[in-house]
Amino acid sequence: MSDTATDPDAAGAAKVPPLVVRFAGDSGDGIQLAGYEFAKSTADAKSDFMTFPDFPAEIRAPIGTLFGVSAFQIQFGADEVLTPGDRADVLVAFNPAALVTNLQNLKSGGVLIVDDSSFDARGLKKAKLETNPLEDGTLDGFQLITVDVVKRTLEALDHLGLGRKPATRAKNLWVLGLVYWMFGRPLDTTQDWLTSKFKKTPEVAQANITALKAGHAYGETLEFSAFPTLSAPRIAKRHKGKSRIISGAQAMALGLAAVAALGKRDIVYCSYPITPASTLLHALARFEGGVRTFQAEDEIAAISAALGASFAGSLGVTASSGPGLSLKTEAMGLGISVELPLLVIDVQRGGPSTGMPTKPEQSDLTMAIHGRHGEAPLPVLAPATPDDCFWIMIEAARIAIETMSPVIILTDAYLANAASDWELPDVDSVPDIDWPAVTSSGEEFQPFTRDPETLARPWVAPGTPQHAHRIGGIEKAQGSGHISYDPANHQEMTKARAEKVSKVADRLPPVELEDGAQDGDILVIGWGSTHGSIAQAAKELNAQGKRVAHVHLRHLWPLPRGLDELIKRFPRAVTAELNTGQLCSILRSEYLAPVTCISQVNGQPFHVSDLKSEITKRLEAPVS
Amino acid sequence: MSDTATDPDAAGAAKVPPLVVRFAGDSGDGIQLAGYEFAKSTADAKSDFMTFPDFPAEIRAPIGTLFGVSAFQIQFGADEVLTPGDRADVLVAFNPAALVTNLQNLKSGGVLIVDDSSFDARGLKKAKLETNPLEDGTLDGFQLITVDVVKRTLEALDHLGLGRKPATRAKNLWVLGLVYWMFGRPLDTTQDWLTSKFKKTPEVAQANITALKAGHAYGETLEFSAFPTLSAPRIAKRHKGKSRIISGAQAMALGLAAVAALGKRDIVYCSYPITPASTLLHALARFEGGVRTFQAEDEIAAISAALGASFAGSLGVTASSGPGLSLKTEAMGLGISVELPLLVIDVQRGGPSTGMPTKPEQSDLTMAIHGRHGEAPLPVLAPATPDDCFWIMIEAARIAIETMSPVIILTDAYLANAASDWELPDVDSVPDIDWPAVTSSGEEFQPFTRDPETLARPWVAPGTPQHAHRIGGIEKAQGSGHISYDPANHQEMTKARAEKVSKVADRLPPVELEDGAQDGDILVIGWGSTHGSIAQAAKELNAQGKRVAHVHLRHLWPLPRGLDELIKRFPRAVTAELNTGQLCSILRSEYLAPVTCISQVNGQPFHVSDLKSEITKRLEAPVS
Amino acid sequence: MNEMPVKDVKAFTANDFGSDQEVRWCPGCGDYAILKAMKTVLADIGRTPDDIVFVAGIGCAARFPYYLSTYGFHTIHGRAAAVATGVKLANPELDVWVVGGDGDFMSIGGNHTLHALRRNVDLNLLLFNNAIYGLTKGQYSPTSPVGTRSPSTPGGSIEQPVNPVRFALGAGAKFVARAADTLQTHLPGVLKRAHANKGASFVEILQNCLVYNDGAFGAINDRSQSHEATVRLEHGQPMVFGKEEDKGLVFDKETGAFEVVNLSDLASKDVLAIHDETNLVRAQALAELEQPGFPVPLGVIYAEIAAEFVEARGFSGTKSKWGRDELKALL
Amino acid sequence: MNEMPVKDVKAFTANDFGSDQEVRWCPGCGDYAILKAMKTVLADIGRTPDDIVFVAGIGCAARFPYYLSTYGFHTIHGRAAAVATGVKLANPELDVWVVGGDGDFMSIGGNHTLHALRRNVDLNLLLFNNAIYGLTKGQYSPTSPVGTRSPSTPGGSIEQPVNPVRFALGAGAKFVARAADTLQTHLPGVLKRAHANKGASFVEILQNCLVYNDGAFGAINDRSQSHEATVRLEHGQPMVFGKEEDKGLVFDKETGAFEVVNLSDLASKDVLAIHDETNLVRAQALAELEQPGFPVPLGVIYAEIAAEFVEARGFSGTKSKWGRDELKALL
Ligand SMILES: Cc1ncc(C[n+]2csc(CCOP(=O)(O)OP(=O)(O)O)c2C)c(N)n1
Ligand SMILES: Cc1ncc(C[n+]2csc(CCOP(=O)(O)OP(=O)(O)O)c2C)c(N)n1
Ligand code: SF4
Ligand code: SF4
Ligand SMILES: [Mg+2]
Ligand SMILES: [Mg+2]
Repeated sequence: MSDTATDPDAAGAAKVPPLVVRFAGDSGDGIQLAGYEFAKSTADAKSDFMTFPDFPAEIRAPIGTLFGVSAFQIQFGADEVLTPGDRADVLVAFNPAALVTNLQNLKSGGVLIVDDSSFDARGLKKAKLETNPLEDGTLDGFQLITVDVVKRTLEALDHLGLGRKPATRAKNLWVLGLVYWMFGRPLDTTQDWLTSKFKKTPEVAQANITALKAGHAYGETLEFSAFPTLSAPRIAKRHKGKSRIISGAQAMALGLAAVAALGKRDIVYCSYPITPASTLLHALARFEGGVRTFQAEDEIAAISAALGASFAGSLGVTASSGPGLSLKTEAMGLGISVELPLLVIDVQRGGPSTGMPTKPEQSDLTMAIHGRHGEAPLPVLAPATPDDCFWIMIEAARIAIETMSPVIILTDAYLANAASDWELPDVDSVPDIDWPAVTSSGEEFQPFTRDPETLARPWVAPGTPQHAHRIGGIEKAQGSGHISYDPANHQEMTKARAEKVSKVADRLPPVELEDGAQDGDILVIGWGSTHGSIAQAAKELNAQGKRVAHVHLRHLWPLPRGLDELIKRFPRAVTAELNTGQLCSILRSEYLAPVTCISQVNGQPFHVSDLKSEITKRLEAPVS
Repeated sequence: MSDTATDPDAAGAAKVPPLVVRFAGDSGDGIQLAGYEFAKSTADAKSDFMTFPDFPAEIRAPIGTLFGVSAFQIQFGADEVLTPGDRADVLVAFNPAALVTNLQNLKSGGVLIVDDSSFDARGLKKAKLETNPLEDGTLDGFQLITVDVVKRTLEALDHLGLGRKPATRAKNLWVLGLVYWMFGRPLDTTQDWLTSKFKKTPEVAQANITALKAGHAYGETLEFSAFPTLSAPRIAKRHKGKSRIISGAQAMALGLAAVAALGKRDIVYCSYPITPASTLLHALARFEGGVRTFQAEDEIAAISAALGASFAGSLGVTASSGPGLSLKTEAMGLGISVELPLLVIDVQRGGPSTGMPTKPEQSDLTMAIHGRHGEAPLPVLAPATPDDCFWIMIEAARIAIETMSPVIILTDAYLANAASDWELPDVDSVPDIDWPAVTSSGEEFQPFTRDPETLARPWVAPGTPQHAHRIGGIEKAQGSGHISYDPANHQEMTKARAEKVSKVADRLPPVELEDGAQDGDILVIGWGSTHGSIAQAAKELNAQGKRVAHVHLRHLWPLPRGLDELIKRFPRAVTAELNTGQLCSILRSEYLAPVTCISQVNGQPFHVSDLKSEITKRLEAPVS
Repeated sequence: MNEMPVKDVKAFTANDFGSDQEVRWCPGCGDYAILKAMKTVLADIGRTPDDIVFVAGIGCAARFPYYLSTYGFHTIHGRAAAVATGVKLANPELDVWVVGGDGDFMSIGGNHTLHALRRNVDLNLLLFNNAIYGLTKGQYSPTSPVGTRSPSTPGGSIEQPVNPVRFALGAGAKFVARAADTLQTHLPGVLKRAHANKGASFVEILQNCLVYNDGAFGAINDRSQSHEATVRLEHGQPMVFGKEEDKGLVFDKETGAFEVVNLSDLASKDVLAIHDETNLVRAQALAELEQPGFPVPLGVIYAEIAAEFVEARGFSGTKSKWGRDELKALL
Repeated sequence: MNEMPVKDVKAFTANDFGSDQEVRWCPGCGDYAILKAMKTVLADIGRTPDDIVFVAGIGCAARFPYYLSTYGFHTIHGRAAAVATGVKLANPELDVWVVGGDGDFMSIGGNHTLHALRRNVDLNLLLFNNAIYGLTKGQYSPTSPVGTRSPSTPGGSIEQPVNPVRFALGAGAKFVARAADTLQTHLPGVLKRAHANKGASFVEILQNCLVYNDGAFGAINDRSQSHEATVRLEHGQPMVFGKEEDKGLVFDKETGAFEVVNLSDLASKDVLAIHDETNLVRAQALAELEQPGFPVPLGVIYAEIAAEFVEARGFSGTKSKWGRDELKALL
C-alpha cells in the first residue's frame, strides 16, 4: 500500500493506488536507461507519472562503492501524480552498495528484487558491510526476490557467443524484462527502441532483446502474492493530447527556444558549466537556431556577455547554480542600474559554498531578492513543476522586456531533473513577444525617460539610426541619463527603480489558492519545486477530513497582490521550504503576519508523509 | 544662531551655541588643508568638534567647474558635538562654482565670505551662471563679505618676489588668517606647522605665514556685528585626555594595528583599491609592522588571500565598498563553510552598481546579512562613530576568532571621512586577543568537533605537528570534516552554523538605550554612521519637551538580546536609515513589530533638522 | 525596433564624433590626446556613429565612451571585454571598441582580456596604460615598474610588472600593437590597422597620467625625444630609429635577442633586422625591448590572419531564423 | 597555538603521505599516476607533512589535497592561487603546492594564475591539463583543441585554445615546465625542480581523462611511444629525441623557430640546438612546438632566478614584531 494515498476510497481518489518503483545500482549498470524505458512504457500504459533520477556526485566512482550508486525512481497512477513518491513499493538493487544505500527508500513490506551476483566478500567489503544482508535478517520485513542476474543473463545469451563482458552489460535489460512482467507491461516499445538504437550493431540489439525477453520469461516461474496489485491497470483520468517525457531542464530549454520564436530574435545564452545547471547549456547547444550559446570563461564573463547582448538588442540569458549566482552579483547590479532586460536562471543546490552540488535546496531566495549592494530590486520568479519550467521562461522574458530589468528565475536540482509526461503546448495560442518599437521624436534621444505606466525606459540597440546614447553604472539623471550626483535625483531614481519592479505585480493576476480547499484551518505557502509534495500532502490531508489550503507562489518578488489578505484569512499560515525559512521571513516582514515555517535542509525534496505529519502538528497547536 | 541647538537654554544645553563653518573652493585651492588647520586650532581652543570633507568625485576636474568643487565642514561647541552640522553659520567660497554649489549649505542670515577674484565672465560661465550672484540679489539674505583674496595675497607677498603663481597658492592661508581673526584664534599652531612642514623650502613657509598674517590683519579692518558670537569661547565640558584628530578610516587602521598588537600576531590585510575604502589600505601600508598589506589583482583575490592567511593562522582582513563586496560573495560563503575567522570591511557608498562612489549610503545591510547563496549566516557589526571604528575592529576580531566565522563590518563614506578629536585609548586596560591553544589528544585530529559553548571548531594552522587535516567547501561531516552528502548531517551542520552565529548575542551585553530619554512616545532605532545625527535630533527634541528615545545597534546580526522587548515597550518604533528601510524590514520579520522607517537615499548624511521634523511627524500620527 | 529611421549616410567629421558631455579628465591628461586621435580615426573609417559601440570598464580611461557621440556602455571594472563579446554575439555587424586602463584590462580584467584575445573576437581592445590606478588616486598597478612609490606602496613596489605586449602574445593574440598618446602622427595609423583587422586587435597605448605618474614613459611620449626612445615598426622594413635615423636593431642569431647598433658602424644596412609582423617568435623578442638600453617598439608588433570567433559560429544580425514553425518542429 | 607538540623528525616514506580518504577519481584516471609521483617526491623532499600545504580549486584534479596526509584546503573554483598567496603571506615558512585543472587554472582562474606568476610568489603551481572539464561531465575547456566535440559543443568547438606554457611565459613566469602523468621516471624530477625553485613554479602536467577525453595527448603519455612524440629537455644538453635518440632539433636562425632533423643526416651533432633554460626567447619558441610535426618539449622549459614576492616584502613566520609598546607609539 502506498502511503502517498492512504485512503484510496476517500474523496474520489482512485481505487487502485499509485505505485512507486525504484531502480538502484552502480553508475555503470545502466540504471538510468532502464528507468527511462520503464517511464516510456508507463506513458504507453496511459498512467500519469513523475520520475526522478538520483545520480552520484562522482563522475565514475570505482565499481561497487557506496558513493558510486545511481538510482531512478518513478511514481505512477490513475490519479494525477505530483511527485516521484516518497518510498518505493518495489526496489530493484543491483549490488550490495545499492541495497545498503537505498533500503531506506523501500516501504516496509515492499517488494525487493536483488541481483545477488556480487554479494561475495569483495562486494560486501566495498559496501562496508560486515555481514551479508541477504542472510543476516536485515531484509526480514520485505518481500524478497533474489536472482543471480548476471548468471541468468549469461545463460540466456550463451548461444550468441558474445563473451562475458558484453553479455553481462545486458543485465539491466534482463531486470527490466522481469519488472515488465511484474507490471504486466508489453515489451514492444523497448524492443523497437533497441532495434533502432543499435541499427548499426544488430548483434547488440539482439543481445539486449534476448536478455529483456529472458527476464520476462523468468517472471513466469515466480509465484508471488503481490503481483495482481502491481499489474492492475492505472489509466489516467486526465486525457493527455500529444505528449513527451520531459524534465524541468528540457522544458526550460524549450521555453527559451519559444522566446526566440515568439520574439523572432535569437536569444544569447551565456553560461559557465556548473552542476546542476549545465544540462540546460547542453540542451540549448543542440538546437539549430534561435539560441546563440556561449560557454564563457567564468560566470562573471557569462553574465557580462549576456548583458552586452541585451545592450545590443537581443535578450541575454545566463544560468548557473549558487556559487555562480554569487559571482554574478556585481554584474546584476549593473543590469539593474542601466535598466536592461536580462534573464538570470539559478538552479539551486545544497549550500553554502560548494555544498552538495547534486542535491536540491531552496536556499538562494533571500539572496535573489536582497543579495546585491545598494538598493537593487529586481523581479524573482520560480516555476512550480517541470511543465511550468517551459511557461515561466516566456513569462520571465516578457517581464524583463516590459520592465527593462534583470529577472531571476529560481529552480533547483530536483525540478531540473524530475520528469513527467508533458502535454505539448498549443504554440499558436501564445501571443508574440514584442520587442519595443523605436520612434524618433526628432529631438535628442533621452534613454532614461520612463513609460508612465510601467516606468520602463526605452530599449534602443546600437545600429538604430539617430539614437546613439551612452549608459553606465554611475547614477544618472532621470531623462537624459547623464552622470548625476544630484541628491534629489538619486532619491528619485532609487524610488523609480523600486516602483518599476513593484508595478510588475499590477500586471499579474491576483494570487489564487491551488485546487482543493478554498478555506480551512491552515494555509500552507510554498514556492518552486515543492509544489507536488505540498499539493499531494494537502490533498491527502483533506481526504482525511482536515482543512488544509495551499497557495503556491510563482512570483516571489514582487509578491502577488492579494497575498496579504489571503494569509490573514486563515487562522494559521505556514510556509514549507527547503531552507531555514527564507520566504517565511519575507512574508513576516512584508505583512507582519505570524507566519511560521516547515523547514527542511537535508538536500532532499520533501517526503509527502513528512509534510503531512508536520502540517498535522501545526493544526493541533493552538492559534497564536 | 545654529539651528542644531535651537534653544540653548533648555535642558542644560550650553549658553553659547555650537557653530558650523564651511570652506568651499576648487580642488586645487587647498580647502582640505585650510579646514584641517582650522580643526587643529579648534582642538587647541578646547572645543568639542566634528569635521567632514566633501571631495569631488573627479580626480582633478578643470579649474572652476561645478564638479571640481571641494568642501570641508566643521561644527564645534562646548557641548558634545555629534555631527559636522547641517548648515553652516559661516561659509567661505573661493570661486563662483563653490558659491553656487554650497550656498544651500549656508543658514539664512549666515556669514558669507567670498573671494571675488574669479567672478568675471569666464568664472561665471564655468559655474554655468548667467548673472553674477554678487550683484543679482541672490545673496540678499546673508551677511556678505567680499574680498579679492588673490589681489590681497599678491600684495602681501609682493616683497618676497615669488612670482604670481606660487604666491597665489598661499591664498588659502590668507583666508584662514581672516577666519582665525573672526573666531579670535591665535595663529601659532598653524605657523609652527608651516615652519616644520616647509623646513626644506623656508621661502614657501615664509610666504604662507605672511599670507596667514595678512589675512588676519585684514580682519581688523572689518566691522561686523556677528563677530562677538563667533569668537565667544566654547570650552568643552568633557575633559579629554591626550587626544588626536582622527577620521573613521584612521581609527579603523589603528584598530587593526591594535588587533595585531593584542594578539601578538601580524594580521594580513588584502584589498583591491576602491573609493571610499582605499584610505584604509593607504593608512595600513604606512605602518611598519603588525599589518602585512597585500594589494591583490581584484576583490576576489583579496578575500581569497585573506582566507588563505586565516587558514595559515593569521587573521585575514579584507575591505572594499559595495561593488567589491558583491564580488566577495562567493568566497565569503567558503569562509562560512570551512569555518575560518575573517574580517570583511564594507565602506558603503551610494548604489546600485558603481552608483555614487564618494557618497555615503547604508544600503548594503540586507546584502551583508542575506547576500550569499545557501544558508550562510555570519555576524554583522557596524561602528557608530569615528571613535567606535577603533573599538569595533578589536571586537570584530574577537568575535571572528571565538566564533570561527567571517564577520562583516559595515561602515560608510561618511564615517570613513568624518573626523573628531579622539581621546587616546588606555591600551593597557585592553585584554589580550588570544589565539586558541592547540592540544594534541593523541587521537586523529578532528577539525570539525565543536566547542560545546560557542560551537566553534578548533583553529589549527599548517605547521602544527600531528594535526595535518584537510578542509573544503563541500559539505562535511560533523567531527571528522570528511566530505559528506548524508542528509541528516547536512541538516545538523546547517543548524550548527546558524546557532554558532546566533550564540554571539549571548556573549554580548544586552541592548541599551542611548543616553537621554529612557522611555517615551517613540523609539528611534539607528545603526552605523547615523549615530550622531539621530542622537543630536533626539537631544534637541527632548529639550523641546518631546519624549524621544534612541537605540543604536552596533550588532546587526545576530540582533542583540532584549531588542524585541525594548521595541515593544514603546508605542511607536521607527528606524532612521540611509536606505529604503533595510533594518526596518529585518526587525519586522524578526519581531513582528510594526516598525516603520525614516528613509533617505540621496547620498547625504541625515540633516538633524530633517530628522527632527520627520520624528515630530511620526509623533503626531496616531499609534497604530 | 520595428520603425527604424532611415540611416543617414553623410560623411562624418572628427568633430561629429564628439559628445556634449563635459570631459572630466584632469587638464593635461594623456587621455585627451587619445580621444583626439580616435575622433579622427572614426571619421576616416566611414561608418556612422550609429553602428559604432564603445564599451569600457571603470577608471579614468574607461570614461572614454561618454565623450564620443557613438553608442557607449560604461560597465563595471574589468568586465568590458566580456560585455563586448556579448555585444558581438548579439549583433556581429557592429563596430565594437573596448577601452580600459591597466587596472581594468590587466588587473581585475586580466582573464577576460586573455579569453577575448585567444577566442579572437572581433573587438578593438585599447589598453590605456599609465602604469597607475588613476581614478582611485594613484595606487601602483600591475604595469608599474618595481620601486613605484604610491599610497599603497609608500616604500616602493616590489612586484614584477606584467608586460602587456608579452602577455597578449602569450594569450595567443593575433594582432598586437603599441602606440603612445601624444604621437598624433603615429597613433591614428595604429588604430586604423587595429580596426582593419578582423578579430581581436590589442593595442597598448602608453598614456601619461599627469597627476599620479607623470613622466612614467620618459622620452617615449615626449614628442621631441620620442624618436630616440622608440623604434617605429613597419612590416618588411629594417628596424631603424633615432631622430637622425642613425641607429638600428640587429637580431642576435645565437641568443635570439635584439641588439642596438649605430648605423655608422655598419658596413651594410643589410644586417639590420627586418620587421616581419607575422613572425611570433620575433614579436616575442620585440616585446622584451625596454628603456633604457633599447628603443621601445611602437606600431604593429604582430599580426596573423585567423578565424574570427563570432563569424566561425555562423552568427549574423540580430534577427532569428527561428519562428513558430521551427518551434513546433522542436516540440 | 601555545602548546605545540614537538615536531616528529623521522623520515617519511611515500606511503606516509597517503590519506585515509577514499579516492573518488574514475578508475584509470591519469590523476592517480600524478598522485603516486607526488607521494614519492614529498618523501624525497624531506619535510614533514605538517609543514606542507596543498591548496586546490574545484574539479577532479582539485580533489588532490584530500588524498594526501598534509594540510589541505579545497577551496572554490579558480581561486586556489589567490588563497595560496595568502597562505604564504601569513607564513612564508610553509611549503605550498597549488593544484588545479585546466578549467580551474586557465578558465575561471586565469587571472590569479597570471598574477601569482608575475609576482613570483613561492608556490608550486601544478596544472593538470586534460583539455576538458572533467568534474562537470565533459564540456570543452580553454585548452581543448579546435573541433572538440563536447556536450556544450556538439558540432565541435571553434575556439583557439590557450597554450599554457606560452601563457605562463607571457605572464612573466620565472619557472615553466611540462610533464605527463604516466611518465613516472620523468615527472618526479620535474616536480622536484619546481619545488627547488624559490618563486612561482609553473608545471603543466598533461593528464589523461579516461572518461571524457581519452587519448587527448596521443602518444605523449603512452609510455611505449612517448619518446617519439616528446623531447626531454636538459639544460646544457643538445635537444635529441626518439626511442633510438635518432632525431634532434635545430634552431633556424632566420625565422627563430625550431626544425626537426634526423641525426643520421647530420655531419656533426654540433649543429643541434642546446637547451638553455635561461633564455626566454628560446623558451617561447619551444612553447610553440606541437604534435604532429614536432616533438612536445617536456622538462624545465624556462628557469630564471628572480626576487620572490613574500621574501622581498620582508615577511617571515606568523608572529608579530608588534606589541603593546609599538601600539602605544603609534597612537
Ligand atoms: C569592482 C571594483 N573594484 C574596484 C573599483 C575601483 N576602481 C575604479 S577604477 C580602478 C582602477 C583604475 O585604474 P586603471 O584601470 O589603470 O584606469 P585609470 O584610472 O588609470 O585610467 C579601480 C581600482 C571599482 N570601481 N569596482
Ligand atoms: C564558481 C563555480 N563555477 C563552476 C563550477 C563548476 N565546476 C566545477 S569543476 C569545473 C571545471 C572542471 O574542469 P577542470 O578545472 O579542467 O578540472 P578537471 O575536472 O578536468 O580535473 C567546473 C566548471 C564551480 N564549482 N564553481
Ligand atoms: S588621474 Fe591621471 S589618468 Fe586620471 S584623468 Fe587625471 S591625469 Fe588622467
Ligand atoms: S572525469 Fe576524467 S579527469 Fe575526472 S576523475 Fe574521471 S577520468 Fe579523471
Ligand atoms: Mg591606469
Ligand atoms: Mg580539466
